[in-house]
Amino acid sequence: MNSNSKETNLWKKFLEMNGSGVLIALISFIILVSIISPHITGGKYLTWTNIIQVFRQQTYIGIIACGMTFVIISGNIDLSVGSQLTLLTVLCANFSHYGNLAAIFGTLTLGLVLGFFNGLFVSGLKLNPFIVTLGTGSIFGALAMILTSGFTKRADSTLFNYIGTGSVLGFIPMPVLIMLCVVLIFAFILKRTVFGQRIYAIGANPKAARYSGIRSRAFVAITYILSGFCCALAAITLIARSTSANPAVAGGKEMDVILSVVLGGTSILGGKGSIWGTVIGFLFIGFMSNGFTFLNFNQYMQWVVMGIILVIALAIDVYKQKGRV
Amino acid sequence: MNSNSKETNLWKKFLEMNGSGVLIALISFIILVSIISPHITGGKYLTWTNIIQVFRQQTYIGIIACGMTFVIISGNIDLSVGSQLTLLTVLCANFSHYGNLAAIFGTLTLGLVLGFFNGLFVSGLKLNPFIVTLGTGSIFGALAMILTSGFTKRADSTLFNYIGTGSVLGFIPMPVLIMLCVVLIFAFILKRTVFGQRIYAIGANPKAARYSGIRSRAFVAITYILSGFCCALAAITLIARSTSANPAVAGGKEMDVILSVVLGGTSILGGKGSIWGTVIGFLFIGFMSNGFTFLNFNQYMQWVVMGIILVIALAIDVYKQKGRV
Amino acid sequence: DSSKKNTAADSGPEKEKAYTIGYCTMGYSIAPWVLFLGDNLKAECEKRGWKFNMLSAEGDSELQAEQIQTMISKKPDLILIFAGDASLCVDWVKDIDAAGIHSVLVGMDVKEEGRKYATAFVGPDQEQMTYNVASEIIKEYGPDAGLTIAQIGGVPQQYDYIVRVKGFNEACKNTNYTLIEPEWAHSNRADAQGKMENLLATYGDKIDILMGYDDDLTLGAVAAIEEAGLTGKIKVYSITGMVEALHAIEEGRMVMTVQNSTAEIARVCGNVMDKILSGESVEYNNPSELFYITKENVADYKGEF
Amino acid sequence: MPEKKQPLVELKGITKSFPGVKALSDVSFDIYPGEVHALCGENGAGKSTLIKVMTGAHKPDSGKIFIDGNEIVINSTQQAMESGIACIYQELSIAPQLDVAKNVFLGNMFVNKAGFLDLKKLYRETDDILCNYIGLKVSPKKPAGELSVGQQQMVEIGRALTRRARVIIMDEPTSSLSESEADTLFKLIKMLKDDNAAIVYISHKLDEVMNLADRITVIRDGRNIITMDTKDTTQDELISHMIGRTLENLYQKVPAKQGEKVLEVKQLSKADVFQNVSFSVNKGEILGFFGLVGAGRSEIMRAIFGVDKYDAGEILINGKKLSPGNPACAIEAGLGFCTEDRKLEGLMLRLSVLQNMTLVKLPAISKAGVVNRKKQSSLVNQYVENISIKTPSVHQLTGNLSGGNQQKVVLAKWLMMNPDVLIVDEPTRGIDVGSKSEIYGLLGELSRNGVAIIVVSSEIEEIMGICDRVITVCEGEVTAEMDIEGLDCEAVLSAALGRKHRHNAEIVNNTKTGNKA
Ligand SMILES: Nc1ncnc2c1ncn2[C@@H]1O[C@H](COP(=O)(O)OP(=O)(O)OP(=O)(O)O)[C@@H](O)[C@H]1O
Ligand SMILES: Nc1ncnc2c1ncn2[C@@H]1O[C@H](COP(=O)(O)OP(=O)(O)OP(=O)(O)O)[C@@H](O)[C@H]1O
Ligand SMILES: [Mg+2]
Ligand SMILES: [Mg+2]
Repeated sequence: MNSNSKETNLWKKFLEMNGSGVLIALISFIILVSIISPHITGGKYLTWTNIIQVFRQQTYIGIIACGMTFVIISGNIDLSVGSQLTLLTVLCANFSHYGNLAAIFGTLTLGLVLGFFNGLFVSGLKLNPFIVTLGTGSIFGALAMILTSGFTKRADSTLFNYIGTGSVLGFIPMPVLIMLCVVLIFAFILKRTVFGQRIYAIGANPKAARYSGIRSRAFVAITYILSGFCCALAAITLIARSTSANPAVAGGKEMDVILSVVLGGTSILGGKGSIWGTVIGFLFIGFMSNGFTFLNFNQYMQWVVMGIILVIALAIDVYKQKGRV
Repeated sequence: MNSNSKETNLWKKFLEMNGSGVLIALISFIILVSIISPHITGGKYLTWTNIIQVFRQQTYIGIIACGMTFVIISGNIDLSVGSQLTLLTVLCANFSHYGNLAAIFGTLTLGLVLGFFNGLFVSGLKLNPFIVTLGTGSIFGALAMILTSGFTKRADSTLFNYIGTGSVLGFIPMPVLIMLCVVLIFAFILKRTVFGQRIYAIGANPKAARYSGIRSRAFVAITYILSGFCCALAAITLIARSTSANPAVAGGKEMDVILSVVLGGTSILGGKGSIWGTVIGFLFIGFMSNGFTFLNFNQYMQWVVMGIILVIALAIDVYKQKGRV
Repeated sequence: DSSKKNTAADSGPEKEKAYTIGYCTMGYSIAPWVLFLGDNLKAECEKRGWKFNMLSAEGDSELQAEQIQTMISKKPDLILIFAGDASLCVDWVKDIDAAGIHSVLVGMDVKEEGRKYATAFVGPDQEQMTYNVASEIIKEYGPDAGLTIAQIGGVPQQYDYIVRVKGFNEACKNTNYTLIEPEWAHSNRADAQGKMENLLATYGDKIDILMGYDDDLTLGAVAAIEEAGLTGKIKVYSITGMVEALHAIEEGRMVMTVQNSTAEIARVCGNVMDKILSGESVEYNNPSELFYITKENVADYKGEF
Repeated sequence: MPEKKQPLVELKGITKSFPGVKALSDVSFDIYPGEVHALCGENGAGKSTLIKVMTGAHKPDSGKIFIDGNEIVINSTQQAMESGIACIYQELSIAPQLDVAKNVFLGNMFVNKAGFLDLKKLYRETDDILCNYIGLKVSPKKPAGELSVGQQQMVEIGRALTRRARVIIMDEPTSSLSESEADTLFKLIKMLKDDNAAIVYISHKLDEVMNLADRITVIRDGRNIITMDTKDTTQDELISHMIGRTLENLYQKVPAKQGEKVLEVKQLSKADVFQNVSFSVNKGEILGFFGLVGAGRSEIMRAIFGVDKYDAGEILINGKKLSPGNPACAIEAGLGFCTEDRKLEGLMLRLSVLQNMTLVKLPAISKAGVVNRKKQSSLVNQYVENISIKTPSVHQLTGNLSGGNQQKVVLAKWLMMNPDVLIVDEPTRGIDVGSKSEIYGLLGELSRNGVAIIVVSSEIEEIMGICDRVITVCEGEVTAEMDIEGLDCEAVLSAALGRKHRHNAEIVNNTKTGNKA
């Protein structure tokens, strides 16, 4: 219908994309840091090692954020992921003493179980997801503390070492590879499968979804189970990396996860969002905190600058939409 | 239309009330604790002193929760209240050295200013309230740190002593009185003024509100300003009580506040809720933590039990609604 | 074993080399004590003309693990660690060792198995500190006094609080004391006051001793005790050594606080670093002095904050 | 006569674009006091956009607005309201959690001397408006979300009345109303006109337009086509201006072969809503359900499809019992249900046309759970073509389509499902005449392919034009069941008003007149 050239079209498409405002802010930030940082700390920001390092640091947040994206798109929330991660790392460390398989399958299974509980409460009993996952989070966190009495558990396994420190093709660390797989698979599920499409429908209008014959309750329960699964996977990569589990490891991480998802343009009200946006979201957080180190910002400065950048990123998102009208 | 007796009608009304499920859970908990606690710790739970004590402990959460109720009913969220409270207690402590009036009016004014910033971003620039208030929270928190360099600041004022420890009629502590005033005034504003009604309308259907000529943006901004004002008031009662402020004082308190509001039956999606519900919500949290002391539960047990009670309270809420159908 | 690391000895003729010291701390702005520790360490370094690079994990040990890696990649001459977790720290010192860099632990020792990778430890251990306070109490009242002890801490998941509680409870093991479950006030003095109120409502004057795991919070509890008219009846012990706490001791509202002076730690640490960087060998354990402040000696001390 | 006076509102050269769509280009429009000026055009012609420019809901890209001859810039709906412009928008804007009274006076609350809400007055005035003006019999304290669509529309009419505006814009106010409610509205319009108010009236029900309007403006593809006096024109001429061609016959019924019973409903009851509803439909048959607003037709269909529960009765599809309360099962059994409230129950406004349309069809066009995107888009494109959905692309968000086009998307979703039984509730609500005939054509084609179709409609012509049989419902009870052939409208209407007929078409035909309630 319109006769614009292909380039402006692509640019338009990019602007319409979820989270592109945040991406613009992120890229500007990266460019800025790589110009300034040599003068301040002498650090070279834009090196392959550093970039890969940011990816690796964000591995576990990233994996959980993928699961959370499903939960949020379906119009719900999972505030228990921090505690789930904590409990699962602790369990994984315990299991690791019985061998690799026990550790990996045990953790994944229990992740599914934790997710199942959340799903049961939210979609089976129809309880308010905000409060219920706060409640289950409280329980999971307590279990982790009880299991460890607050102390760090050491894991014991050689496979873990490989997952934690091995790399593929010599330059992609295993945890990053795992994260990329999760990203690709989840993006595929979300965009290309009946399940994914229906998750959107449920989040966009639960009533209309029901009237279209979608078994919303089952689907919502599945998103929570996926979220639990992602926490388990994240727990494994985390244990593999630090070979120990600390019961305070993930307190408050749910906010990082939710921030990643929402920054990526996923609507907290459901029905809108994408895995790609989420990727931008968690990379944004990762590159920020990494960049601040290169600028030798103190913590206060970091907080202030982070706050300002968040506001700017959002403003870009809004402005770019206005620009289109 | 129905010919039930007056009593069952009242009961029905009670059940329909926001947060009545939580109230039932709370009352059951209180009864249970007062029966059990003498056998465990010998403590007498249901005394006037203890009840008033819980009210006093929840003063600052309660005041902020009243402001938050407005924000949430209008369909938004304010994640910066924890940091606002921190910053304002710090500022209040600073101001106190210039006299009572300076402290009180300075703090309240700055509370309005902080709220205004949130309002400006959320409703003026139309930025995502979740992320923006996370961002401003980050900035406010950093400012508190910068102002104190991390130290506890002592307040200096005699009036504060009166606000903090004085009592009216000999048995209602000043902070509780202040909170009760806020509750009454806010409940009145919400239910009986044009402003309150418009807040509901905006939250229930922003488009309809706009089409009806409601200046949504101005009203939303006002809810944030009110939220800032409440934080200031809370800061004053907090300082009055502990005569000192440290920059970690209220980290994470936003979750307590939001939990209070949502527990009280206010919909996180907006358009529905009440101050009374919120009162039930923050009393619930207060009586829980107080009751746990009487039972000599350790922290982990507290978390587990808290989680279970939350789930039960919600289940009661849902069940009671099913009962009606 | 420290000879293999790049110290001044390898760097040749430059005598007045500006060393770069990396400092990885579990927190800087989250509490005054860590802040002072950071500032005092910085002052020690800058006094010597060295560069001081700090990374703070603000209470997040996973983040601290990442920051250790970041710090290693910047190749400082020496890395100071105030660890958020003694167990996780094992891996960190291992990695630092593998990178050929010296590591010095400050204020929190690494777990047994990590000590062979670290160069030195400076300061008293957090666990030791509260153990000592409990020992003082036992010395004062005897192990059969049948005391009822209430406890107030900060953040229940935070490692330093956990070990403080552990140290105290450990020391009380062989007594007939009743330890009430600790209450947690999350850095909020008003909350601490509330928690103490709850304890008093429950146990009344059955409580003989209050052990506070941070002066800032202890002072909130002291306010509650005052309000209940139990000042002097309930003996208050605490750690940190805040100025306000010293006043409280003077006025008899508290019995004792332990000052774990950051200036003292930094001073000892400075000496240790001097030795390491000039290639000398050092002891692994470098204790810094703890000050037990009571009414008798309170006039001799000044709080840091 | 209006011509001599100054126009109350005048729009000149209004242009407005949305991404990918030029909704209005150089459109002019004026309205005089005491006249009804109708605005006609196909779905997506730009009618709603034009009036939203007038009410300040949209900002025009260019063009001028004059009120009382003075040029003004309207920046907000508030400002338009202060200038005396009120509007009943096409998409219902009800705050569902608030009660009826608060919805009627939304943004326009009463305060007492002290400046606080005057709730007594609020409920008193609402009662007054509901009873005396719009004839809506519901409690002012009922949450508006619990009203039927028609009732909500009446609430909106009430809201516009409370404004005491000089210009009242009505964008398809009767789309969910049946004749008697609409008549109430027409009386209201006359009254307002006598008060010298100006009315802008948009409707796809052209006989309404011909009866009410003093002047008619036609727009097509966002351009002015013509403005004419109603008395100088005919409905056919109007149609040809609207769609650019003539339309021979809206209802072209090609009889389909009827087969065996597919759906049978036995003694279905739900307390206070409907009682003892029994009927059946055959393969290839089109069965009409007629009644007044709130008669309970929608409720019956919702119970059958399983979105609502019922108390007693039985539903059989192809002889098999359908488990109650589960729409997913109903769909699996071969039942489709196009709901009447497109916004709340039919559409995901934040999802694309493509996603909305294929939601039900997804399992059929996927393999191992993976959607075949080629099939998906070709299917969607086919329907976009067939019922001429006006959209810049199939990826457009449905929320950005015009009202009528949204309705077509919902219809397409169910048409492409290929059900055994298809229930359509007010299927042509807000759809223009041209598209109506296309949709009737499609429904006819489906029935010829053996689908049994139930059409719930408040438009008697629609029922008479496309159905084989009609069932009338009044206050939750079936009052008559009649064959369409040889039937006249009066019989259906009187049955719908509750004058009981025996469930037998022959008797109905014999007792056409003289029935008493
Ligand atoms: N918010 C929007 N964003 C994008 N396009 C829009 C938006 N609103 C309207 N349009 C487009 O503008 C055109 C005109 O729409 P409008 O709603 O004015 O039509 P209409 O004449 O009222 O049709 P209908 O009879 O179906 O209500 C349509 O093509 C529609 O898709
Ligand atoms: N969600 C609801 N909750 C409560 N009552 C409802 C609800 N929806 C409809 N009703 C009531 O049920 C009655 C029947 O409404 P229904 O929608 O079935 O009527 P209808 O014949 O289809 O009329 P309409 O043309 O208005 O849809 C109405 O009086 C309405 O008030
Ligand atoms: Mg329209
Ligand atoms: Mg209907």
